[in-house]
Amino acid sequence: MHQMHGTGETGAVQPAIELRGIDKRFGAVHANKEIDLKVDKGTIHGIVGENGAGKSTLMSILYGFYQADAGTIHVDGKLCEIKGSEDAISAGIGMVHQHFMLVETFSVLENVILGVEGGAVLRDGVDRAREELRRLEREYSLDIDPDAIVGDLSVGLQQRVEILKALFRGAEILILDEPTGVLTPQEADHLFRILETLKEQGKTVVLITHKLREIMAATDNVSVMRQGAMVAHRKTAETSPEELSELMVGRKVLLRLEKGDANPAATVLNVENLCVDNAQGVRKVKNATFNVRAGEIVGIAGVSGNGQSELLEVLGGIRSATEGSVELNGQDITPGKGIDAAELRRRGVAHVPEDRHRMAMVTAFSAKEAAILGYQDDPAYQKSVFLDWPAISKATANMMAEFDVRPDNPDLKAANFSGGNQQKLVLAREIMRDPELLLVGQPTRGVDIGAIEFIHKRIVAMRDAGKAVLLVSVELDEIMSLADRILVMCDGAIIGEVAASEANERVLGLMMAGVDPNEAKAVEGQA
Amino acid sequence: MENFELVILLLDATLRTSTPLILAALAGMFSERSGTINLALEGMMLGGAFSAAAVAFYMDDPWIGLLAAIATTIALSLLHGFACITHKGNQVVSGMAINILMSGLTALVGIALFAQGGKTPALDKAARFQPITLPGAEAVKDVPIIGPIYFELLSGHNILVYIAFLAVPAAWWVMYRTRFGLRLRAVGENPGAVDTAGIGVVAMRYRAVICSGVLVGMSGAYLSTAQGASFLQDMTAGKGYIALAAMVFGKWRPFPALAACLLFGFLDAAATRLQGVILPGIGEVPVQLVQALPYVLTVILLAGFIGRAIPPKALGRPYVKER
Amino acid sequence: YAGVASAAEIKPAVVYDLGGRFDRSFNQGAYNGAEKYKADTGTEYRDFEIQNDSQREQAMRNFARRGMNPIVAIGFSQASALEKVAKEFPETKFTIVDMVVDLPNVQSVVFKEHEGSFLVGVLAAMASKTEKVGFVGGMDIPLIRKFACGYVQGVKYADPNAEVFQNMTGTTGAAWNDPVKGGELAKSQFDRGADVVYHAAGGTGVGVLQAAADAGKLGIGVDSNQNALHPGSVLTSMLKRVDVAVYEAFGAAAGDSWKPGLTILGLAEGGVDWALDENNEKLITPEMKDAVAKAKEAITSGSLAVHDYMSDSACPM
Amino acid sequence: MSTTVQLPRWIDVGALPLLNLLLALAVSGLVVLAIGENPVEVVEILLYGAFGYEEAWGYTLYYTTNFVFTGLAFAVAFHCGLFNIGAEGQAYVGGLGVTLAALYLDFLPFPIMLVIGMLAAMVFGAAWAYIPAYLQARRGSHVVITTIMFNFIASSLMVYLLVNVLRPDGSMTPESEQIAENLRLPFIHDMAAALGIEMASSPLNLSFVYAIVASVMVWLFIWHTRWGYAIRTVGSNAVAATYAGLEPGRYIIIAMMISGALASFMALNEVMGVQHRLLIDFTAGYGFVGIAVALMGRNHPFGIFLAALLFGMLYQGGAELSFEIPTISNDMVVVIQGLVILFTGAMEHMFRPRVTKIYTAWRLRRDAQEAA
Ligand SMILES: Nc1ncnc2c1ncn2[C@@H]1O[C@H](COP(=O)(O)OP(=O)(O)OP(=O)(O)O)[C@@H](O)[C@H]1O
Ligand SMILES: Nc1ncnc2c1ncn2[C@@H]1O[C@H](COP(=O)(O)OP(=O)(O)OP(=O)(O)O)[C@@H](O)[C@H]1O
Ligand SMILES: [Mg+2]
Ligand SMILES: [Mg+2]
Repeated sequence: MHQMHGTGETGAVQPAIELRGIDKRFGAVHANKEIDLKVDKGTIHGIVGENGAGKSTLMSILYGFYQADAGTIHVDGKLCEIKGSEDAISAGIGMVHQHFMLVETFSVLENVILGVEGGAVLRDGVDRAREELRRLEREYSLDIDPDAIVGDLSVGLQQRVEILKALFRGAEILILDEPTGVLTPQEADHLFRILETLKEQGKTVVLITHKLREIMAATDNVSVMRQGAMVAHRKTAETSPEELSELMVGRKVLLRLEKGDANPAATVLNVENLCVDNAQGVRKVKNATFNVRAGEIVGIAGVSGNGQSELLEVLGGIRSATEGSVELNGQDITPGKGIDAAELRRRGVAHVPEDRHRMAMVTAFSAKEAAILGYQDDPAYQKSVFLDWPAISKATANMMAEFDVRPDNPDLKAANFSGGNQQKLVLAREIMRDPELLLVGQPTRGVDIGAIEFIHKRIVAMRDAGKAVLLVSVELDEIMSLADRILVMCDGAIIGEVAASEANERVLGLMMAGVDPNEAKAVEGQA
Repeated sequence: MENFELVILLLDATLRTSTPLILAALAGMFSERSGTINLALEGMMLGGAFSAAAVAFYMDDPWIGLLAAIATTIALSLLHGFACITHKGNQVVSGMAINILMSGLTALVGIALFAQGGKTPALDKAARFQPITLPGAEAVKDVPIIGPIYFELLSGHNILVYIAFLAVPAAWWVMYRTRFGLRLRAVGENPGAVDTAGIGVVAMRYRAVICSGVLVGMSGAYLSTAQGASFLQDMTAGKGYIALAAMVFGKWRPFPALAACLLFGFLDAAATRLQGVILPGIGEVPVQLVQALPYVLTVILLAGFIGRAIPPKALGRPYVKER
Repeated sequence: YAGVASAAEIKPAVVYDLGGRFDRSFNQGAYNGAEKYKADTGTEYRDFEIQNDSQREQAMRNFARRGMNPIVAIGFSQASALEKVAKEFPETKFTIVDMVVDLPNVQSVVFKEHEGSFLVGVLAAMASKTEKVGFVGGMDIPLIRKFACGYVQGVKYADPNAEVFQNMTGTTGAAWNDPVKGGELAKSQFDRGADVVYHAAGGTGVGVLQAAADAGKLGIGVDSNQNALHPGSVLTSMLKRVDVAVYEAFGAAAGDSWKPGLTILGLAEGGVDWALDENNEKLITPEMKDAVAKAKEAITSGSLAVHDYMSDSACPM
Repeated sequence: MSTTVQLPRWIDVGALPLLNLLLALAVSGLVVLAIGENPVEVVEILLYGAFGYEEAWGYTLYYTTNFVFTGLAFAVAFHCGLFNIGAEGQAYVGGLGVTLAALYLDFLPFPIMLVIGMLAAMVFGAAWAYIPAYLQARRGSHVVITTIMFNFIASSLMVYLLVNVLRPDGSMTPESEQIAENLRLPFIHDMAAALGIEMASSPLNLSFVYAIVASVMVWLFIWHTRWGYAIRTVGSNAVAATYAGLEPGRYIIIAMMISGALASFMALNEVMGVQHRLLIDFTAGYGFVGIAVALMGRNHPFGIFLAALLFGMLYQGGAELSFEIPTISNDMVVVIQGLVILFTGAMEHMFRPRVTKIYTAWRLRRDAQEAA
């Protein structure tokens, strides 16, 4: 399995980075297993892997953010002891983290000079830094106002600040951890052009992503990680998306789930001109109008951060609608006045939220306590004014059996279950209520392959039982294999609908970038 | 003219009463801007006041007393840091613990050393900070308006008063114009950013609480060796909390915090003078109302009715990298 | 011989008020009395400094339960606690200073503070060069207004044109133990022109006298002889002989002459007085000495009546 | 695969807190040594003072009563993720409620007054907790700071009322009138006497029974009702609570009001039970002891009861101590209290990694042996 097509075969070039036997555990999680990696100077090197494969961990070790339990790091052929980010920086390594490491209340300039102020008094360094920043901006066309407050900038611009930070520190090696997750395709294209320029200047780039498209388009070499291990190295030119995806998941990927045709019946969910503002008053969902019928799965695709989360949360009753209406089986259930998550559940809306840890469970609870979250008022769980723990235990055991949750111990702390088993427990809790409408967000995020298949099957089973399902996922594959109809969201608006049969990645990708559906299909037609 | 005099005198007293608040509020600011809640100001102030009085008594020198106070409060800051930064303990709990501990310990040690019911013996002149007459104060004493302002109000305080007022621009400068300040503010907003910039978060936070200790030590020493002449059990009587309130009221910034301290100091000075006094036309003002005003105002501010007080983002959260 | 025997039998106890035995004032007076009794007779005694109000009762009960007898409670705040405990232990003798508790096993000792205050008022007025003098009270209660009222009368007696500034420190027990505030108040009075300040503020007064010494003005002590605190800066002290009260209570109990009921100690009884010693002799001119002696004579003989604030809750001045 | 194992319950809630407590007591012993006294003697006196004679028991349990209430008050708020530092003020204002009811409704018969007194305390205490709760829930003002402020505000308010309103004419002490006989909680020794049992007189009164009942009720409420479940959900994960249809603000307010009501029961003990009048500062820091008690008792009523007993013992024994050894005042107890909060609260994680490591090593070896 471990076919090491060492990039070292190219021989002459000294690798910019070489990792040997890097091993890292977080408590029970074995995040990196004896990883070897060589990155050639002056190349763009991709690292792919599924969620939780250990990509970020590996790169954070290289950057000195985490300490490896074992293994060595070599930079430019020299053994380099990286005890903290300080050492990494002085070894010429810069990193743009998946979650930006910026001080939002600071200006761009302050963020850039943090740690390299150039003197105990700021004034001395600031002017020089401003000069240097201007040069970098010109050189890499990274336009930005150095005095803008970072918190006011868009994510795309914030990312630019991160890149500037690294360059300012004289980074020769730049690591970018999932830089495109929050970008529109256009912004991503711009980023790739910048990376190209960096490469021309002789810098080395490590690009982490799990989007194969980006790997194929931007990198020279690619390494694949799976469940904490490095499973393969390839020259990008000599591989294909199919091979990479197979390597990523460890077997041939079923691009289509085996499922029958949908038999849509009456409309269950009807959403009319729905608008949602967040706490800051920014409109996150704009005039969403769509419906979901009984017996179908409607998927919502989009780059993360384009309003899908807010849409799901408002339908689940976690947020209030600002404008517009929502109907369930013809009855008004617009979340807000008097209609909250509890009321929606009573009316038959089940909700598997996107973020398991943040929302779907209380990790400090035992499994049985987690198993009644949201249904704590259910009379079946009450005995006079008290909670009926024996009954709850039994119900939990039932869920665990039905959804194959392991270990099947209702008294175990929720935190002690693996991610996939936690997710199965959440699904069991929501699905076994036999709801009218199932809202599911990112059902397989950070879940192992076996569980993914199981979860997908259960969702399809719901549909086949004549229930309405609304699925939000940023994984196009998941959307395309599960959904019967696909809505695409961009910048808070639903910009179009595609039948699953007509959908392909290119069309969806263009639409996710905000291209009008008809135009997108036309472009596709030309191609 | 009579009223002018009275106002000058009241302001004069305000300077004296707000001095310990200013020092302690700045202390709180250094700690909290770096992300460590410092409820322990009260206890540290008490510890500082005790050490200053006890050492000044033995050594007959207020400066050595001041050093002892600062050493004590730095030690307490390190204890707070050890609990909150190193062991990632709850910062509120640690602060309360230090307050309670010091309330008991100062009295206990005081009794053991001096057997005077927790007091320290009265300090004579040489062991206390004495008033300083500013140059030319005597000369302008009798000039109208300027005379009272310069002679009564500005001159004639002890050195710690002047230090406290100079500490404000100094703190501002350190906070906003130096590398140390930049890093300190950054570590209170997003320790991750500081860490990835190659700066140690833990060390940075320790430095911040040490700064906090230095300042609050001076504030304690002021109480027992400058304003007062001995240590008394629980002599801070909530001043640490008022300073905390002033810091919150000043939105964690030096100059607004100074303004809040002056306001609270003024209320205190006024309340002292109003006790049992019947004001013509108004009758007796309930002093308790004036005394409660700082707290009431702070609550109103916190409730967001007079602007928003936005604390540093990482305040109260220990820096945890690996779960 | 009999005296020694019975003296050895008593197990006296003292419960001080907030401020404690070293407040250099009121409570310390009691401490001095007890210490003197111990030195004179060799009788050991127990004492307790309360830290908060709820401890009073427990302290007295604890003493009573251990068979301490007599138990002397210092300060008016002890009254309600003492009332309760005295009922529980009818065999134990209780003496309370500064308050009246009407029970068959309680002796109440109160002083004519207004008379003593009158005398120091006379001295204050005569020592003042600005014709402005001050008064700093502890807790704002009738008892302290009684001090103030006597003092004002004395000042006006000596100098009808003199002005008296009056401030109280607070309304709770904490006002007895806040020298910093006391100092602040004294300073504010000096700033307004006063050059002699009299305090009746227990521990708080330490700050008043300190402020006077710092500012080169004169302070007047209270309860104990405080002249030695800042020699040359304390004009005199209004003596309230709590020490005598305690000493007498111990002695009476030992000699079986202890009687319940009310004891009022004024100038005539030697219960209040003014202090003259080597620390302040330079401050007291012969004229002052004469004037105060004359006033004292007049009061003891009854020809000069000092108004007692507590008799009608009002001060004529 | 995993290098660490979950600690068993007995270590987690038993051995670890005990270790921290022992450390706190050891440091207290060092303090005693440092001031030149003998820790063994101190412990002996403490124990004698707390349990050595019949009356001492009464006092110990009387203090315990206060600490159970303030400990429970802290714990209930804590389960909702809130640090209620305001038990002191809430109890103080609760005392006002009892006193007002007692002074103005003294014509009512005893059994009704028992209930009314309790209700008055609860309403006042809960109302005082309501404002910080509301500000936290609806305006995001941090409850730690606001409750601290409210302690001071309560103190000023009560001084004002006691000095200007409640003090009877002619009285010098700022305290209210005595409350009527029919309003006083019966002393346990009187109740025992009525049953023909002779007991030493002590301030222990009916409210001790309330404390036990309250402990059981809090236990039932927190772990066996859906409201308790809701409070714990909000406390551990407010986002998840919203997801579950539990509006966090609502439960924050409920938890804080229950907390305030529990704190006010302390006033019941003090005002209706022991002092029979409203005294200045009658709360005497008991509210802060509640923090130590709750942290030590791991916010579980049973643990709280044990911790409260420990502190009751320290308080009563400490009073004895200051009678016996003049250099050791009651402040020793305050020092111990501070150290207990420091070690069992702020530094609770200090030993955990090490203990986990040791336990894991032991487990792995045992597992290996079993496998072999
Ligand atoms: N700080 C941490 N503490 C504990 N566990 C962690 C930590 N960071 C990551 N993990 C765990 O380590 C494993 C690898 O995580 P990592 O973030 O490296 O994955 P990734 O490949 O970057 O995934 P993604 O695509 O989601 O970013 C996961 O199981 C994760 O839960
Ligand atoms: N990673 C880095 N890359 C480049 N220069 C750095 C880096 N870290 C620090 N410096 C520079 O090295 C010098 C010393 O930095 P250092 O972090 O040791 O500061 P310091 O002595 O701890 O001072 P202070 O505590 O005031 O920040 C400074 O001029 C700083 O700007
Ligand atoms: Mg990652
Ligand atoms: Mg540095």
